[in-house]
Amino acid sequence: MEAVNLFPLFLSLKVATIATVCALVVGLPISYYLSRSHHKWSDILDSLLTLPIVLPPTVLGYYLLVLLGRSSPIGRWLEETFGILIVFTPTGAVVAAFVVALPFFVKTARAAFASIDQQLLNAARVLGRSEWDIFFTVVIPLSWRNIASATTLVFARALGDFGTTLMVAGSIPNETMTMPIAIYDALLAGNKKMANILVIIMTSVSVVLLYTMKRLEKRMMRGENDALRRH
Amino acid sequence: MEAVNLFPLFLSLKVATIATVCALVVGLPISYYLSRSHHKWSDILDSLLTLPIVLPPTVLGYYLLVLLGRSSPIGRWLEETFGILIVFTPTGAVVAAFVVALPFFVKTARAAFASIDQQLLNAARVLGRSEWDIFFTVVIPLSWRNIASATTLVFARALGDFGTTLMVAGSIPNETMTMPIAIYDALLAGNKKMANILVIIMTSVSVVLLYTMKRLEKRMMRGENDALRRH
Amino acid sequence: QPNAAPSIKVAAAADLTHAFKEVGEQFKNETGIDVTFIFGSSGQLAEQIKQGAPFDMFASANVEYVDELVRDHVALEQTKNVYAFGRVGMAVKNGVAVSSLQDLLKKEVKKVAIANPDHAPYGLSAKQALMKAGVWEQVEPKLVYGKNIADTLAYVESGNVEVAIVALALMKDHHLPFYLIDEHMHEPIRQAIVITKQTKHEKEAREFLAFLKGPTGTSIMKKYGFIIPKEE
Amino acid sequence: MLYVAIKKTFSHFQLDVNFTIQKGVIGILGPSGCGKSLTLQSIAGLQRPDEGVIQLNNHLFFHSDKRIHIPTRHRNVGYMFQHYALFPHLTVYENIAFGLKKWPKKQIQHTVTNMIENIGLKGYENHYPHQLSGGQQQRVALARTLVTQPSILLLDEPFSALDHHTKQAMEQQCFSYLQQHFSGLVLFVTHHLEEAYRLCDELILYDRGRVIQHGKKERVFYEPENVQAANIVGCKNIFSCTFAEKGEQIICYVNGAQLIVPAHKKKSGATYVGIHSHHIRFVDDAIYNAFSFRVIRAVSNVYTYDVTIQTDHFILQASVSEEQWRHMHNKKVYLPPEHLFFLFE
Amino acid sequence: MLYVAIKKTFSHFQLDVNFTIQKGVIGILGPSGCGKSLTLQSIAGLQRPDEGVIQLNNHLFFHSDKRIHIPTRHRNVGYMFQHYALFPHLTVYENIAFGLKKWPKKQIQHTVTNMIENIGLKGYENHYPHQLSGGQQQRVALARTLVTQPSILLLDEPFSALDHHTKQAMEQQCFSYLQQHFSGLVLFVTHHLEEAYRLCDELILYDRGRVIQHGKKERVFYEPENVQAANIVGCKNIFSCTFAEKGEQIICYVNGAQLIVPAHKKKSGATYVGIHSHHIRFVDDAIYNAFSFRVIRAVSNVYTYDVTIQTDHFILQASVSEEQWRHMHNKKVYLPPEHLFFLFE
Ligand SMILES: Nc1ncnc2c1ncn2[C@@H]1O[C@H](COP(=O)(O)OP(=O)(O)OP(=O)(O)O)[C@@H](O)[C@H]1O
Ligand SMILES: Nc1ncnc2c1ncn2[C@@H]1O[C@H](COP(=O)(O)OP(=O)(O)OP(=O)(O)O)[C@@H](O)[C@H]1O
Ligand code: MOO
Ligand SMILES: [Mg+2]
Ligand SMILES: [Mg+2]
Repeated sequence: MEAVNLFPLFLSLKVATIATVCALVVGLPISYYLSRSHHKWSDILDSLLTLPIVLPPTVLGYYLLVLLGRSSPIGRWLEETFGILIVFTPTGAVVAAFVVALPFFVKTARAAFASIDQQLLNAARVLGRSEWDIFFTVVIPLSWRNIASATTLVFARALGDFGTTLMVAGSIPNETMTMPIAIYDALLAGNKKMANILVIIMTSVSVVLLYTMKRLEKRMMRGENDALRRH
Repeated sequence: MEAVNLFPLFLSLKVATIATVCALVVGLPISYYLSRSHHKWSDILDSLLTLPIVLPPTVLGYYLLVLLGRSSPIGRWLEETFGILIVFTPTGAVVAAFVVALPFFVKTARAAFASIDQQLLNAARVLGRSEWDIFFTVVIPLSWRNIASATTLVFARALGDFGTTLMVAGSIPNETMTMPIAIYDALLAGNKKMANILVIIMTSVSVVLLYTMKRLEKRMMRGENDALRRH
Repeated sequence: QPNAAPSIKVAAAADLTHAFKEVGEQFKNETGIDVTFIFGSSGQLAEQIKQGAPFDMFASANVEYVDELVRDHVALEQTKNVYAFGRVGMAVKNGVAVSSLQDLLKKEVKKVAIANPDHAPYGLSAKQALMKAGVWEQVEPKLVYGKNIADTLAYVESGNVEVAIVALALMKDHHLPFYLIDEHMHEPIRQAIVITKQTKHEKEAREFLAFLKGPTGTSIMKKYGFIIPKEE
Repeated sequence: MLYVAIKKTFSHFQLDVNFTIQKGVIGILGPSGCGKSLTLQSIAGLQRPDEGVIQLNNHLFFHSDKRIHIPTRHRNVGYMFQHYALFPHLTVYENIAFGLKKWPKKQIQHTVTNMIENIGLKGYENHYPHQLSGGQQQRVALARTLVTQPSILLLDEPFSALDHHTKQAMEQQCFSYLQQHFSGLVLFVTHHLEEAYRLCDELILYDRGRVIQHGKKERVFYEPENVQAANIVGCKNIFSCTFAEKGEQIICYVNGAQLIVPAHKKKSGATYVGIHSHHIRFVDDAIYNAFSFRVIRAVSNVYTYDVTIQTDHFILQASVSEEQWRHMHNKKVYLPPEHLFFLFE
Repeated sequence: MLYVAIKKTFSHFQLDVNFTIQKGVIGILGPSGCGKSLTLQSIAGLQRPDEGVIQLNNHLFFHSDKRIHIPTRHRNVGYMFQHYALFPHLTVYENIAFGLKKWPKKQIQHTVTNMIENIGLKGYENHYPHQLSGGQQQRVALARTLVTQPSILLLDEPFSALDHHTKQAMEQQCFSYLQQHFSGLVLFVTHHLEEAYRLCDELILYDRGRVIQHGKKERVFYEPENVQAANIVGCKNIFSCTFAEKGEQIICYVNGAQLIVPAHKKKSGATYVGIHSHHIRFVDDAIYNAFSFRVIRAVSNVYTYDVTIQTDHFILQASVSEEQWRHMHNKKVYLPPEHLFFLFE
């Protein structure tokens, strides 16, 4: 039996984790802003944010490549000033996963934020807390369940991204080849057995991870489980 | 200038719509069940449902091909009994989009259901309504906002599916070639101009559609907008 | 990694998946140079190289993509080499009686898979062959298109099409019945290779090129069914 | 007939109650957190007790041994929640009509329109709960419950957030409705003593998850069993005492003072004696139970004065009318024997 | 000093109030839905009025012309919400400590622990709101507000869901706290008349979004301006009347009967006369304002009897003590002139 190269698995986990963290950091303020704003154009922004979902991943990857690539102004600036290369590096894989996963986060989190009891925010305001503070001490904890589910969604989506990562990061073995690409390659190289093994590994790792996240989420919610039930 | 074939656009819209409806019909009960159940294995089921997200779409498509294909027991049975062909037909595209989009629905809807005020369900029970009835008259309307956002998510994901659809439906021009595939083909055939035109069409149609859905959702919520605010 | 063993990255078309792996192993045995292959459809790889992908060489399934890179000044023109011709044939589902293109008209042949002729060179050849055989019109409704040539093979492997027209190079050691299509039925599939401009390993890349065209390389390529062009 | 005998244990709290009621309006009184709502929830089937039996008339709602647990919707109970639990997505009209699903359309319309008029919300049919004030919301909740003609009514502090004026109207309406249309039981949780007294026939007193007294309201009010019960019914004068029988009378010693109590009030084992503040009288003189006093504090209420007075032996809370208040000087405080009662610890 | 002069319009409702208060505890009374909560919300900055001014001491909270609208968190107001608004994700301890963010750790701990003891929830520090009963929740909400030492307290029916016993304790505690630590204003919305009377210095009466009377509590209670105000303060006897002056007295004609009222009570333009039910007396005879009667209905309350009586001219609600009740036969009902008041329509 061939040895199974586990590099893609670890790369995928690393990439997905970083992309998820980025999506949280960027997505939380955006979705909160969107949930509070009632302007028409916040709905337009919302719709625009779904573009990464409706475009074919490879095409999205192509546009990212053109936008951030080494001959693009952004890419050249980054490379010349900081020596940072995005495309065809693990960073590129993170960017791809991030772009692909962010919309899922924003959509879910926005709805969650919008359904928080306004009176609780009022209570916090009266108690002298700033909006910023309220966001972290009331809004986030109260939408914890939804944020957590959005986060697993994002993580899963980042973990599974194929087309965009393939295009932006280049599927270089032991460098930027993530698990989904490795599985695809094995399948198309006619190596079904290897493909199946990799699928099983990917599947079990994901199930275990997502299950753990779910449990953790439950644990962290402690007494809140039915917090909304009142007597 | 080349004429732009709009068949893929209409096919995509049709496929996405049907897949979304199916995801709603199948996903609502599943996610409700999951939100009520506190068994450990309901979390496992939940994690398993995320598999279509973490697996590379082409690989997922390959497994679907094997599972539902013409030489599979299921596929043969369907073909012989009903004359229904799944693979390489628009039906296949629907199946692909459905499988790919369902998990997004279930994840979001589950969290939404779980955060409904238990006391309202109690009130409905006392007023003689069955659980089934309560689901439609209380649960759904109360999680409307989240369900709607889950639905747009699902629709967008179904609209944008590429890898799985390609594999299952076979990209037959004017038959199963959806918009994402058409864009991909144009891009890789070196026809950048056509690709850009198609991307713009796809983008504007999606934005308009999703924006309309958002507005419609708002309209339907009428007074409920800040229903949770109490005096 | 200056102290590490030298290595190069070669972007190669999907049809080369099996053949190049073996070439790469032999090359390493002889020279100690590690070769990493990035397989994909020719079009996709060409696009990535244009955007600055850090590949040292590009092995396309057709020469046009190589010419494009040369035109865009991202590949070294003088290193362009057509080193082999590909062959296509029909991979047939077990139990289906097909051995010629004419057989595709049979009623029991419900679906036929080819790679997308718009951007997969092998798909284009398949189309040309079908046209030349005068069956394109009748077969077209039966066609299913793969994203690249390896995808296409998956359709027949999974039993969803009766026949797939694929690269011979993918069929070595394969269990499915395979019927070659006469090479005059389509324009030659010119497998071209080129060294990219931005490579930092031009020496090693040239070594690989030489190896590929040398006796070991050509014999491996032949083994996989490629036709080696006569030295011009 | 309602028979309740259930137990349910939480980490910090244990409910263990047992009572039977025949008919009428039964009030449940008790300090906050003593299990009143839990009891109602168990009867409605919203909580499942750990063990026990709940039976309404011939209908067995719950029986842990027989593994019977009828679902809420088949119990036909009416329940007013402490926090209204109005459906935020339904209008006033729809909220009220929610429980009438199976009725003919016309009848629903008629009944609901009527009901809305009764609760003084005509014109608000299409308002959503969040557009209503707290009291308006409560009225909708009450209407929603009454309209379904339940076979038992569970009221969890239904009037607590209503203004004085509306409260009286709602009380009146609710109870005239009950008299006309309702032969069933009403279980009525309230914190408002006067309300309980005014509206109920019987009272059940709760303390820390247990029933401590159950009986006719007058009896519960004027002859509480023990100190907790006396507290709950608002008795402010409770003294530790010893006593001795003497013919027709009992002599009771409180902190050195002697109080005469009729012999029929005797309770062996009782160690406290109590009197309601409004039973305390001021007289020129009396042979027994009268003491000179001085006023420590007086708070003016709308109708009465709450006076704290000190005798040589004890401090008393008395509730007096304005007139009595004006003529209190030089009088003695008198504790009428017929209003004294003994209490267990 | 609090100055409020604001307007706000909703589809079915218009708030347009204007009042200034100097100090003390000010009660806001009014029927449900009259805009009491809206007023408090505007003061706290949770609602933005359409126009007007709100100023607390030297601090301008809101001024529509100057475009001033200080954010809530800088107003330093204490607000008890009608529905508690406890944070469901925080424990009792954390809820109470929520407003103390900037204090030193130790002091927070000390203050909060103290507070928890005061509200009788020791041992519940780590409970979540949903594990508490309704009354326990309310106590936590009250504690959370008091602990931040706000410069004005806005209480939106803070005691409405507490049981009798706890309510008195909380009232006591709340107000002894206020006396000791609080020189600021308290605005107190309640539905409970007696509570308002007991706890407030001044009262503001609301009706349909407007202030209809504002003054010292005794005055508001015993000399309501108009019929609505009389209703709000619980006056049950209101009669349409005409009147004529006659020296030191006014003769007032109600349905054929003559009532004598002292001349200083005169209000030109008033068309109604009223008297509180507990001011009605029963006498053997009197020269004026006395009528023979018969009892139509009597309801026994805990402390009093509510009696409905009919004279030849009108129907009266009287609230009498048990003793009076026993000796009512053959007496006449007497309406003391000093307790009669005129009312505008
Ligand atoms: N899910 C739960 N977990 C833990 N304790 C609970 C739970 N539900 C209720 N309790 C406890 O049960 C006790 C009784 O609650 P219940 O709601 O019946 O009180 P109550 O008598 O209605 O009080 P109130 O008059 O304040 O509403 C409370 O002490 C509460 O803390
Ligand atoms: N967002 C809103 N839209 C429409 N009407 C509103 C809104 N908010 C409040 N109102 C109306 O304003 C009026 C006053 O409401 P408010 O909550 O101040 O009443 P309240 O005096 O506090 O009554 P309660 O004593 O019953 O709590 C109500 O009639 C209510 O219907
Ligand atoms: O570029 Mo390919 O090898 O025809 O898919
Ligand atoms: Mg309760
Ligand atoms: Mg209010």
